[in-house]
Amino acid sequence: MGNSVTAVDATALKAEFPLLATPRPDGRTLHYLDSAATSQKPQAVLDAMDAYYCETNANVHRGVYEMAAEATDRFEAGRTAAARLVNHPREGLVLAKNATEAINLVAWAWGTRTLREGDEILVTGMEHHSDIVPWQIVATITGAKVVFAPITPGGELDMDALQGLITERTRLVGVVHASNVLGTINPVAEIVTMAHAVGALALVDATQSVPHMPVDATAIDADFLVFTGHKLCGPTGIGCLAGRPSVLEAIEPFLGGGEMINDVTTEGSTWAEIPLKFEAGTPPIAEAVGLAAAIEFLEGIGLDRIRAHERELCVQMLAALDEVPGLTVLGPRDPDRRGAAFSWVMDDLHPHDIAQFLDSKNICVRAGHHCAKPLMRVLGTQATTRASGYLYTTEEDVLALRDALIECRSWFGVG
Amino acid sequence: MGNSVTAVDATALKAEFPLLATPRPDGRTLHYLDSAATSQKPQAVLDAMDAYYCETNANVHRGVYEMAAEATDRFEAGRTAAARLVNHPREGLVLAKNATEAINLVAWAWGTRTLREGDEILVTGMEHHSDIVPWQIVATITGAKVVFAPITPGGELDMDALQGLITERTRLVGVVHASNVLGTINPVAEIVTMAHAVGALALVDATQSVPHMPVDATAIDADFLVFTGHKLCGPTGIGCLAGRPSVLEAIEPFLGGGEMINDVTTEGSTWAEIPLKFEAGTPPIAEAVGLAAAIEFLEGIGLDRIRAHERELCVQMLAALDEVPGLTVLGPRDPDRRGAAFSWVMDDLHPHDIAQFLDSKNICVRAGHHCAKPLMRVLGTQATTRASGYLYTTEEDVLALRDALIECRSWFGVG
Amino acid sequence: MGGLDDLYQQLILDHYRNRRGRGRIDHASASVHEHNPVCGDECYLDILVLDDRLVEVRSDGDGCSISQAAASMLTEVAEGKRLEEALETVEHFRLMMHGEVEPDEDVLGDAIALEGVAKYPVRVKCALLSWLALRDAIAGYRETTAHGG
Amino acid sequence: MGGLDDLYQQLILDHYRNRRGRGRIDHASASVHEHNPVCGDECYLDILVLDDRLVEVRSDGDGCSISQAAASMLTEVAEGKRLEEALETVEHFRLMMHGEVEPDEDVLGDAIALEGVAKYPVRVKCALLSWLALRDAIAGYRETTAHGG
Ligand SMILES: Cc1ncc(COP(=O)(O)O)c(C=O)c1O
Ligand SMILES: Cc1ncc(COP(=O)(O)O)c(C=O)c1O
Repeated sequence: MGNSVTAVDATALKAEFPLLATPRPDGRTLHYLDSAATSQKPQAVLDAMDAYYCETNANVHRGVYEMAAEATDRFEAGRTAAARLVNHPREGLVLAKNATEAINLVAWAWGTRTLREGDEILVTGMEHHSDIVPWQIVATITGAKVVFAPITPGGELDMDALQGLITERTRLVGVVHASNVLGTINPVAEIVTMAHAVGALALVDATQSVPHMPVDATAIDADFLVFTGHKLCGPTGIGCLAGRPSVLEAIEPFLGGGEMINDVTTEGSTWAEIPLKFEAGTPPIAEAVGLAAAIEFLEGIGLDRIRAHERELCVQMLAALDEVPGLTVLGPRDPDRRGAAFSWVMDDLHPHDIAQFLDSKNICVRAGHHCAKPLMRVLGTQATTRASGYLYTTEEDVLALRDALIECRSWFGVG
Repeated sequence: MGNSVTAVDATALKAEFPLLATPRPDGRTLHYLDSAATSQKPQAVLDAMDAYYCETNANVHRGVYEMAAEATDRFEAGRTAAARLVNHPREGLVLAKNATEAINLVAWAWGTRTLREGDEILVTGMEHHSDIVPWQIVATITGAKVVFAPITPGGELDMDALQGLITERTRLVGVVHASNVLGTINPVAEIVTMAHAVGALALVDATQSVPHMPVDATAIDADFLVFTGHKLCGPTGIGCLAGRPSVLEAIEPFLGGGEMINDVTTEGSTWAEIPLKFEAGTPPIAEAVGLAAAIEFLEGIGLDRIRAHERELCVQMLAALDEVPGLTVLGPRDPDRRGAAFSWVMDDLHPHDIAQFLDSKNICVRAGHHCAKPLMRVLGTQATTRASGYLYTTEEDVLALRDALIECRSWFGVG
Repeated sequence: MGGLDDLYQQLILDHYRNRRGRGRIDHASASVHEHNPVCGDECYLDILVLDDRLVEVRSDGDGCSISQAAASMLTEVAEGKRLEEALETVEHFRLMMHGEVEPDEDVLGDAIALEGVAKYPVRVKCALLSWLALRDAIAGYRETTAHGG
Repeated sequence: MGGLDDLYQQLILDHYRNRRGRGRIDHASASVHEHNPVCGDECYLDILVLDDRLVEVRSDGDGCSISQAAASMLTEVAEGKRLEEALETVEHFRLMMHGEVEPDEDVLGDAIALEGVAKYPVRVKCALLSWLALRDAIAGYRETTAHGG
């Protein structure tokens, strides 16, 4: 795949991102290789939010005056864009504050009211804490159990073992689409089918896939698919839950307050239609406007072209990291089976020291457990160093990383 | 009170708010009288957020590289500012997505795990849905009961009745500091003392007070005090829970995910210290930066001066509304007992029609139930029209409203 | 104030001030009570059906001029129509409110004057309140008679 | 790269490469196991107390150069100190890490070389890990002996 689509021109794209286009205070170029933590923002996104605040800032949904109607339109355009991005029906697109809240919504609203002792939630051994801890919390409350599906030494899901763990006790299967540590892309549609075969629900954490490749929620057919704004060129403060409308309709609400009601009396309340039923209080309005701008920006480039670019980046990155003595890359090596997040361990050097050294070269990478401590234990390490790319990452960034890593070894005297 | 402090110069202040400083597309002046729904934003707030995104955008708390440390500093400065604004210890200041989430945090994290059949949550008859519906939801789950304290015909709390309803069954008392419908300022410190006397917790919804007057959370001594960023010149997407640290420490977490953990294993997890224990996932980073800028802006002016200005506004507004035939203002008339939100009913004219007519004069007011349907029932109406002011509201705005209301009557032919 | 005049056409203000078909029906074939979540306005709608035809339509409740005028126009337009025809009329009105159809005066009668409401999303709910109540009332009627016989 | 040299002073790299006081104590008076939530690094710390004095301090576990050097320096500085004195030293070190005290080499020994870490908030946790473990170990020791007798 990939080669029929022209990759993006990452160097040219940098110009659209003010943080990347401007030299650092010390005059040098920044090599931002931490997009799996959060992406940089194009000027168009900042402009859209500023325009919202300067032209039509008002609270949404109930204002009679024109400015409030215009604010509502711009806000709802964020929902429309998010639904379009993942090919999902609009009424199933709930706006949350981040991907983590979106998963917690499912865990609390559905889980606490439904799970019983003996029930199992199956998650994979490469989940982010956001798809582990909510289930542990709800399991503690309800008596259900969280089960972890093993991963192979190559950093992929063990599909046979996974199949074996999906039983009639399984009530929900949670799986990450693209691992934020290993880069691994998981066969989520297949896993959703396995979950549905036993009558379990399926949740796909698409936080690391939606920004980087075409993702079709309708084709994946999960009951819940989550992603987050700040990793796809959008602002902080907004995340998305793409839920199957019939399932969302059946679940009682989560957060209560303004917007999500139909009627409130001292005796009790009734709920608004989905998706508003799950959106209590003043929503992230400017953030939805920024999200729409980010999605238009990505669509203008083409998610398939971004994916093609990152496929090339995989080849460059693996070749570059292979040149560094004592370095072991984790996760799949096949660029068709992985995204642009690369974790490694290095003989005799701790990730903190590596990241600190790289920072002195204006290279931003992440060191630590990447919110995936269970996975770290499987990998037999406490921490890794991770470099992660995006549509604006260039071969120059990759080569700067390689050179700095080689220099790092001699600087710390580990040859 | 009030007269010793010089009120702000609202006309001059408008210049700092791009939306108010710029004429509308039709060239006319906007009279924005919907600040109780959301405030306008000064340029300084937009600049701070843009600067964050352009200079040091990175995910917070764990990044080794300098830009991530700088992002963390700017983010945490938002917390510091919010804590300072209400005179609350920093470690008790939890950042949520809005005030509604902050209340839900208490309801779900504390309520679902603690409340039992026979327990009562006491809220007042003038609460916003955000301080009603979360308790109704949690009551349904736990079997507890939500009790409503009555209000007087003058739109104030009936303190004797309230005292009578606080019993040994009461587990939490929820009270709004300033009503978003009536403007009424409630004696929250006194009510907190009454709650504590029976061993109940107290929650103060300070959403409509914190933006408008000095609020001292330490003096009020509530266990929880909430407010929201977008109503105090800050961005959407951020709200605050000022919780008593010892209480927050005792409560199990709410949302699970990244940031809020100490350790995660497949067997279970342990939690971070407060306040991070309650902040799962990527927080509203740019929003916290904007919040800090908003708070600095307000502090630069002086909350006491803003309050003095709004006190004057009360006098002007009541006088102006009194001139309109057939109009009845709801809530207290004493400017020392009310904030700058004014609701009214008008003979033979529906709030929607009033608001629509006012919009044609570029006057923005809100019409509806204002997320306080139980209060509407007590007031014997379905809906009111509400005009609400802030530090940038001028006498000119008030007079434009008066004139338009008078004209409105003849336009609709109701004399 | 072209916008305002456009929204509040004379015909609308006239129906608002002199509301037609206001009231309840004692032995209604079906009754519906709806409310507008935005403002809390309530709407009661009663229908009397004979031989698959709406012989009487009455509506009650308070509300803004748009919702009152819409209810008034509805009773005029709907009375005498066969149920299927009435449902088609409601659907035509609904599509007009969402700007998705060229409105037909022959179908809508006076209610065509409400076309301008479509530009005001919050007010669309006001206009639709009684019309959707009629849809629900017909559905409710059909359900009872289906079950009854 | 002044910043980097400042952070990683020669003395630090030396302690990192030749770590002092590494290991465990068989019949320790108190043992503590801490970890750094940021990176997951683990730290074991054992103390042997005699007559209110730290006669032996050993630390084990993997980690970055800062955490390893800090542990190494700690064992050197702490050994031989009376418990109260050791706690004061830890407190002085903690304050230095938060930039709240003028560091005193007489108190801190080699650990004064870690002063530059204070500028790197994430790394402060690395440096403090073993030092706070000592504080906890002493507290634990005191609790057992208080309860024991
Ligand atoms: C009194 C009161 N409480 C709570 C809220 C909820 O605030 P938010 O929508 O920011 O959660 C509001 C505003 O809508 C309010 O006026
Ligand atoms: C795989 C994965 N899931 C979930 C999250 C959580 O996203 P957020 O922090 O925006 O809630 C992240 C990012 O931190 C992630 O990488």
